Amino acid sequence: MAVQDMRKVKPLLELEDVSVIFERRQGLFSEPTKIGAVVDVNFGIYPGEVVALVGESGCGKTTLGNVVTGLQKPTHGKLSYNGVDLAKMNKQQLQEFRRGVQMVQQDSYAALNPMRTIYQSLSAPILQKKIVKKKDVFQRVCELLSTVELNPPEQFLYKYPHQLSGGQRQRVLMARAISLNPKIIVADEPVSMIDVSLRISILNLMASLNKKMDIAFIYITHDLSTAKYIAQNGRIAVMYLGKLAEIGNVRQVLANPKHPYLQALLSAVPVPDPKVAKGNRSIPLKNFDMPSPANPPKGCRLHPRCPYAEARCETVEPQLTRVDASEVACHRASEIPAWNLVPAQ
Amino acid sequence: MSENVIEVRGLTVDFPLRAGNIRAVNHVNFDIPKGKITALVGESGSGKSTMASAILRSVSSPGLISSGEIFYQGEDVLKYNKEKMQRFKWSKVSMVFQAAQNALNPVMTIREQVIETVRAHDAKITEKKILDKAKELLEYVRLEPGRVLAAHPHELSGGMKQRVMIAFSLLLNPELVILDEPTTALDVITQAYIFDILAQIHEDMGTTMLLMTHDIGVVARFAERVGVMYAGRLVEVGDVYSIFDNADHPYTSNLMKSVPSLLSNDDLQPIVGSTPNLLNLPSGCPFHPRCKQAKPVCKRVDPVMVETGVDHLVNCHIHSNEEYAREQHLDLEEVRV
Amino acid sequence: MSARGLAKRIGVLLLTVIATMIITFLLLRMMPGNIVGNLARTYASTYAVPIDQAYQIIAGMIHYNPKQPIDQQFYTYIKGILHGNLGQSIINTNVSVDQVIGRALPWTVFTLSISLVVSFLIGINLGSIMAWKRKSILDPIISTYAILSTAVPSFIIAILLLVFFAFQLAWFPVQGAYGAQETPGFNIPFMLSALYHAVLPIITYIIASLGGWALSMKGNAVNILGEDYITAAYIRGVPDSNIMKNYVKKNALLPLVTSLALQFGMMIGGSTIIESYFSYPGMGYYIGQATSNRDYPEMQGLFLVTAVAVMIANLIADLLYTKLDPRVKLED
Amino acid sequence: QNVDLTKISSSSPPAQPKYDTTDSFTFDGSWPMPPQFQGNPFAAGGEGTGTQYEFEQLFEYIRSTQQFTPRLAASYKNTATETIVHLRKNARWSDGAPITSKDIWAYYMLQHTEVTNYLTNIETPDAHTVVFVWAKQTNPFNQMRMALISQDNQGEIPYHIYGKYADKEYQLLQEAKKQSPTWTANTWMGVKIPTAIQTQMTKNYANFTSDTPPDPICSGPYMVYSTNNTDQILVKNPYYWDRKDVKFKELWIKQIQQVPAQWAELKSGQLDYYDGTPPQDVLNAGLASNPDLVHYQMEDVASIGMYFNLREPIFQNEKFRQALAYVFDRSKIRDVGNYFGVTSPYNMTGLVPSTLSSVLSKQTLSKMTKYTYNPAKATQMLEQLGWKKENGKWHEPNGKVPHFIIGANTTWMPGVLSGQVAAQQLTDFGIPTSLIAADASIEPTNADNGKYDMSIDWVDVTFGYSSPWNSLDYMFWSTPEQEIGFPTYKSGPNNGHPKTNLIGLNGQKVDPNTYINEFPVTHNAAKRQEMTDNMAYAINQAVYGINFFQNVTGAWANVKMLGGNWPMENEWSKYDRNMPLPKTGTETALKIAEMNTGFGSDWWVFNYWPN
Amino acid sequence: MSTMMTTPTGEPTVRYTFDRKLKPNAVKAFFTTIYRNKKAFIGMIILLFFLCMAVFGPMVIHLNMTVQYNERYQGPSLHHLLGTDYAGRDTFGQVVYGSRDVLLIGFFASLFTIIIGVIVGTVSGLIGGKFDTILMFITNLFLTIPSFPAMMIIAALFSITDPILFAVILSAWQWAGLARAVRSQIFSLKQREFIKVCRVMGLGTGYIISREIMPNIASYISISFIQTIQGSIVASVGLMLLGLAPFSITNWGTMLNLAIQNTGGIFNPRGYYYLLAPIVCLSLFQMGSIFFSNGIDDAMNPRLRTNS
Ligand SMILES: Nc1ncnc2c1ncn2[C@@H]1O[C@H](COP(=O)(O)OP(=O)(O)OP(=O)(O)O)[C@@H](O)[C@H]1O
Ligand SMILES: Nc1ncnc2c1ncn2[C@@H]1O[C@H](COP(=O)(O)OP(=O)(O)OP(=O)(O)O)[C@@H](O)[C@H]1O
Ligand SMILES: [Mg+2]
Ligand SMILES: [Mg+2]
Repeated sequence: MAVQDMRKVKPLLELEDVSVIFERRQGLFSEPTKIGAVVDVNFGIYPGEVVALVGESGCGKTTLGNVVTGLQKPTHGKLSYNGVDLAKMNKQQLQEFRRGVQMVQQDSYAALNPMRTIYQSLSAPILQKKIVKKKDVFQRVCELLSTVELNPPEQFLYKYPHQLSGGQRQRVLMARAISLNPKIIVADEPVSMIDVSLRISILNLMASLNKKMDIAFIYITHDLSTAKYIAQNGRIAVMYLGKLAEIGNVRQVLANPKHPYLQALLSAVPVPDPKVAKGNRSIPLKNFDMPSPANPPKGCRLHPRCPYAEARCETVEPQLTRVDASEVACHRASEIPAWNLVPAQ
Repeated sequence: MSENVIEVRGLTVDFPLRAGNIRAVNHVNFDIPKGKITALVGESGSGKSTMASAILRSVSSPGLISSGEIFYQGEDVLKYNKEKMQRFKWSKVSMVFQAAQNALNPVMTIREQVIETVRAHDAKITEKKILDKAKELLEYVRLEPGRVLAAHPHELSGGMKQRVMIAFSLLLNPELVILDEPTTALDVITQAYIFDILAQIHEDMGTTMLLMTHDIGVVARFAERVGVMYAGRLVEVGDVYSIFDNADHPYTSNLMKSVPSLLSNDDLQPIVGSTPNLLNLPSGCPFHPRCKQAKPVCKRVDPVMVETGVDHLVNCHIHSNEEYAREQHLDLEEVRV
Repeated sequence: MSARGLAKRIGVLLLTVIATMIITFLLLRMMPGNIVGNLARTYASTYAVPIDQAYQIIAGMIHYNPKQPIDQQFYTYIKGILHGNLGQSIINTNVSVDQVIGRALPWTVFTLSISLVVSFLIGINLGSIMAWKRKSILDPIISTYAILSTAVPSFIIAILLLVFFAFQLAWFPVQGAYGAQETPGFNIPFMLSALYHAVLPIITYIIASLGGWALSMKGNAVNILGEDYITAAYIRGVPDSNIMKNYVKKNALLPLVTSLALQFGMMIGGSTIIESYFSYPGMGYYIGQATSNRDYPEMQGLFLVTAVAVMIANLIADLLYTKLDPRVKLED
Repeated sequence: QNVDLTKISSSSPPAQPKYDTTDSFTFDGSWPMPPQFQGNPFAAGGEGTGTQYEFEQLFEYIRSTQQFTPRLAASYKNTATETIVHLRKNARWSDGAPITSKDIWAYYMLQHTEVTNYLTNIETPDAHTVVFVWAKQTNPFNQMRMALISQDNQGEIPYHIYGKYADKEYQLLQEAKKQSPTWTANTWMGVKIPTAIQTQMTKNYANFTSDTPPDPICSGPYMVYSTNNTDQILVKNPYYWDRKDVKFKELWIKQIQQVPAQWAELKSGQLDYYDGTPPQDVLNAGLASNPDLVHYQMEDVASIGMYFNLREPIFQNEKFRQALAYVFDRSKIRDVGNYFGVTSPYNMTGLVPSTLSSVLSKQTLSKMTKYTYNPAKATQMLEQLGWKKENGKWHEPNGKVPHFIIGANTTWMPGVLSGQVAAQQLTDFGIPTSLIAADASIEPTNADNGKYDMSIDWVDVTFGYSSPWNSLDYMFWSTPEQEIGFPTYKSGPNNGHPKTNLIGLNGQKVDPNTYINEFPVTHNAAKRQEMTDNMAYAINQAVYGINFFQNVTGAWANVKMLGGNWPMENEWSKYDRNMPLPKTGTETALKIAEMNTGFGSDWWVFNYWPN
Repeated sequence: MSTMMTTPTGEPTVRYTFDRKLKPNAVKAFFTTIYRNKKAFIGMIILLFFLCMAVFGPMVIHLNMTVQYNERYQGPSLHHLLGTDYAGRDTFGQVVYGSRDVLLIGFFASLFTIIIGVIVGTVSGLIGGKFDTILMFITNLFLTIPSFPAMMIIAALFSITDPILFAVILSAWQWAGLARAVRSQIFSLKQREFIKVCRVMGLGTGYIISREIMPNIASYISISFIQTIQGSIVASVGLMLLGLAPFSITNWGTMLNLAIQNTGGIFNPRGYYYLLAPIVCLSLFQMGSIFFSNGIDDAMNPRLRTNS
């Protein structure tokens, strides 16, 4: 589905002005410091789409993912699923939300109970949520394993997590995530801990689940190459210090990145081609250290690092506005020089 | 051919475990040419770090170097006595560790550790001299020397610690700096930044560097020469361009093809199968179960390194011709298919 | 820890102390055993007086009226504490509980600090050697010893020491804190005598705790040895002795220093059993005495000191940890 | 012959005695731990073992010989209603002040001892004369008078220090007399003290006991030199009237709390003297490893036994109690409880078993039931009561299997060991019984409150002077009464005292309360004999408990450190230095009894002569 | 929603059959690991030995407690394996009979301690907040209030007649430390990713506790269990000496006390057997516990258990 089409469909899950603010006490008699991990995010997820959420470490991706899965209650703002506010759901709607939104974590070892076999880990939710009859659970678990290409399934049933390779464990996580027939899966850096040679196969698996089961994916990463790979027809959302900086169709956004931060991010990505990579390319940022989220800069959060910053950037916070095909939160979006994936030699 | 800082010959490192023996490095021959940046790529567990630590004779227990030689200036480092080794370490070859976060003693300040390190090699040098040098280097890696020296490691961010480690590695002007995945735990932008600094150092000082990584992009950007490791073996070595453009080993070429890139939009093909279990390696060429071009001989016989181009070596039966087969006493039939 | 956090901790601490005080007070009054009755029995048989007469005499002798309502008793007790005195001993006319504690505490602290420091120092050194030289025979020897010493309850150690070194060989006095012929004070004979009398109790404590220190130190040190910074230091060419001193020991010691503080706090109450076996006039000894006499104020005072010591030790342990380990920043 | 008080008080006392380890006599004892230790012997805790060396009495009474030796008294005279005591004129307190009749008077003002229940007044006509004025309603016979007087330690309250409390007490007594002028039995000086005055008296007494000098002011041969929690050193009292006869420069008392530690010290020659008889193996080990030790056995005036709890309906049946008396193999209990102990064929009589033959008439003795070990007889008696034995267990007539609990005091090992064997014997006989050995701070109270079915204690004992009356007074009017849990009178002259069904020799009812009240004031010896015979007979019959065995205690001497003139010295090797129990009443028995400091003897202090 | 005829992705079904042989046997694996761990194995043998002694010993051995004074303090012989006591009774028989009470009390005290400690710790750790604060405050009180008078009171209020009650009293003051330890374990487990997933999947708290958390603290609990047995046994000896429980002459603690206190066991070399028998038994049992608990962690942790 193209972005344009989606406007007509109602989003499956919607975030309205969502903020998550952590409080941490520190220092002598001081007020607790407030960390805005996610600030005023508006964002919708449409059925069956793939959204890549990218940004530097600590910008709030995981927190945003946790909001979507319901693990983290937003400090402000509202999250609705199927048009119903999460805070106001009745028991049945809540059940449906719990089943509808699943997650896949980065560390596949930590995400599986080390004391339980794969069969135990996979059968429990099915049994608890009564997805199939009790006698069919075994069959179902085998099917799930086969779906995530762990064949023959019988070989994996009674293994403990440590007895599987990272790639296999990641597949088990996928199997668990789809076991409740979800509508959305939040995948938080699912491949960053997997060996390069195996990453693609996991990404391909996700893509196939997306296509065959029509599950929407939120793919959280800081690796733009994989983001681009998996969200080929979907959208990309770029976060910076808790806020969305740019969002739009992957092809269009990457072909023509508007936000200076995204441009910097793209410049930093090493391209696996020595001919391109060796072209000495500097990162268009004034400063390399991310400011602390505890006291983010006033105005545009990027301004101390942004080479294009001007006076108003220091005071006025830019809002997401449509520029060409994407939405960008930058005052000077239309003035910033175009940026190309292949640097001009 | 240019001069080599280190020449590794037939290096084998074993980890005898209760469950069996792990041969983490298997008869590796490898040169590190002076003044160049050489990269070693390979999946996790392929033996990169073990090789690095073997060069410094600091394989973690229960590992032991079972055979091989490591030549530095024509002398075998493995035969050095304790004192000589002590002098060799860090002043000739230094290292930036894979887990730089944990490479500093948490209860000592950076300053104390700097002084301790230098003093370990030269007891007479004055503290001022040491600190001057340290300050210079810290500035070089774009840190505030005053603040950093007084800090305990936990007060620094990951990127800062990594830069401190880089400064550390240059303290004694070593001939070779081994960089063991210096940026794995870091962000893209920080990573780019660190490599920027490293490139600068390389340019300014001409320091020889050996980079261990599994990030193909980084290799493309930074390295001049590339070695590819698989299951403890060095399977291919060559110039960075030739490795990327016409890799001779199926593993290398598959690897190159399975890396997503911002530049391409193709669907990628993963390398089939799973990573080898070092405790239970397949016979013959360890890659053969995953290799589409495998011949019968691959199942049976371990290939040997052959030269396929200028300064390009590969360890694969694909390139074995009749002459090779004869030399190795192989059945021609097997080799041909 | 921030001052705010500290204040909060101290607040909770005070609350715990108060609650402990109240509960201990009530508990003690509920203890079976009738103080007047017990004394009267003894009195009646010693002075050959009819028992009811003995009751009356005893009631007049002691500073305790069992018929006084408990709330009034508590009120008096609290009032006393607010004025900094812990009350009068019931059994012992004219002796305040403060005096008893003032007498007992120094002895306990004396044996305790020596034995803790000695066992700690030996223990950590043994432990780090065990970790460093994993293959040496030291490891199995000390491990076996440590397990044995934890397996044998400490009072058995006391008994065995007493039987062999005091009863059989008579190398050490069987009991007491110093010889009667010495005048307590800062004079050499007295101090030597005190030291001589403390030998067996101290050895008991040392034997009982040495193995534990060594084992935990070894455990910590082995973990530390696996840390990357040890390898890193080794590669940097830092000499082994420095690694041992500045890396292994320093890091492995941190958690132990806190347990040292905790131990100290917990043992301020003294070991009733061990001090009784040696008739060593420390806190534990007096706790035993006061308990068997049901001397409520004295028990209260002794238990209060013990509880407060435990809590302060906890606090100090935490503070010490933050102080020693630059990584730790305590919250709340 | 008035003593010139001014002369004495002006003469400066000699310098503080110097501490000297030669001629020191070391033994074990106890006293309150510092800081509890203080100088007022009546403050709780007292002075401990040192008391008998620090304070002098009017008369010293030796329990086993029943003799009175004048000490502070120089002479005495009994008239019909008075006992007149003349004090020694050279007696002085350790601070130099003379000891006068006022001091004795002060003692009785502040100490309401047993003798005061028989008095109406104490008078001090001059500085050296004390007159005990007996109440005419309770005027004891002479021997009794002396016994009552001699059990008190009169030289303990110096009037020049505590006079104000004695005067105050006197004044309160006078007021009380005014308010209730009629004579009342069993009260202090025959005066019933009104509650308001009693309160004031209590307060006065509390003030007195709070008035504590750091060390006691002594009237006896020794005074305190130093005290810590394990050692106390006493040195000669320089003012003691008989100081030339005091043999040791100092007494060194060790407080050794662990019993095995006491033995260890004795064995290793650290103690010159020790009283108590350890188990046979300890004794043998001690004698074997230290050739200088000699152990003298002597009869204790107490037995180890147990009382039945009459509050339990099952024990209210006398026949059942009698049956139980045949169940115990007392010699086996004795073997474990105290190997040297002596069992008696009779059971509990209220009197010390070894004195039975001298105190009771032959006739009575022959009539008394003997309870020797006889399970068959017990079985027969129980079956007569309707009990049945099934599967090795006895069932009550109602079919229940009783389970008994015996209480014992943990700190008293001979009691625990005896109790354990007794429980085992009952269990083996078919009545399941367990022993609860409870802490000293709980067990007596529990026993007094009837928490156990049986409780182990001293039985058939005399504290103080040896007299059947004393034993029975203790049994019926003191703690045993509570342990047995007799029903009591709720009103009348015997209010609060036990109500019993004792049957005398001729089937007549006998009442212990009457006995206790009347015995001391019965001047006819034959009448007293008859009363005692009846009581002993009745109590033996009633089986209020079991007398396991009469205790035998010992006196140990380190004959190398001390020297000369020992009893049975020539028989040491014959008996391997563990001297046998001498025959009751013999010269040797008396000599040995005198050696036992546990009985308040000063023998060592005066009669020992160094090598 | 899904039928059995298609996989979640809509592909045709393959029927999978359950094969019992593939399912690993956790119990067998547990013992195999213990067997492989030398120390733990020795520990297990020691504990089993004592267990057999307690269970079958009194059935096999007849103990005659009649006083035989002339046979006291005999050395070991065929008739008396460990010699005799101060009253001529068989020491070995007493040790065997004593083991039953000692172990029973230790076992139950430990059981109750574990039950209370785990419940309080789990509830406190899972619910957190004010509830946790209050529970922990109470727990801390139990740690600071002297146990000794408290135990005396409890013992006086309920007269101890059977080992179970004795055990209850012993555990009353032992659970607090355990509760704190469990709580901190729960705290850290709560943050673990696999628990988070359960919450996302909407699995109930009951399920999370019983199936996800418990297996992870099971080995800790087992180790504590064994260690509490140790502690309880030592404490029970103390309580019995205080007279808070029926005096059992065969209790190891009582034997020890008798040997030292008033029977001359320590003064008679032949009495050393009587003195040492309970000491050796207590120490051996403790050592067995320590060894065995060392191995439990290995054996309960699949990672260490199945080292492949
Ligand atoms: N529980 C928490 N309490 C306090 N601060 C938190 C908490 N969780 C996250 N934060 C802070 O919120 C910010 C965003 O964290 P988050 O984990 O969402 O980042 P991220 O983008 O996922 O980073 P990464 O790429 O490293 O995973 C960070 O500054 C982090 O320190
Ligand atoms: N201390 C050790 N004990 C046992 N095995 C070890 C040890 N160190 C390394 N190995 C084994 O040696 C093999 C090679 O490890 P090495 O760390 O050299 O790989 P690597 O290529 O550096 O991997 P990565 O990319 O994950 O750093 C691995 O299979 C590892 O399991
Ligand atoms: Mg994250
Ligand atoms: Mg590595």
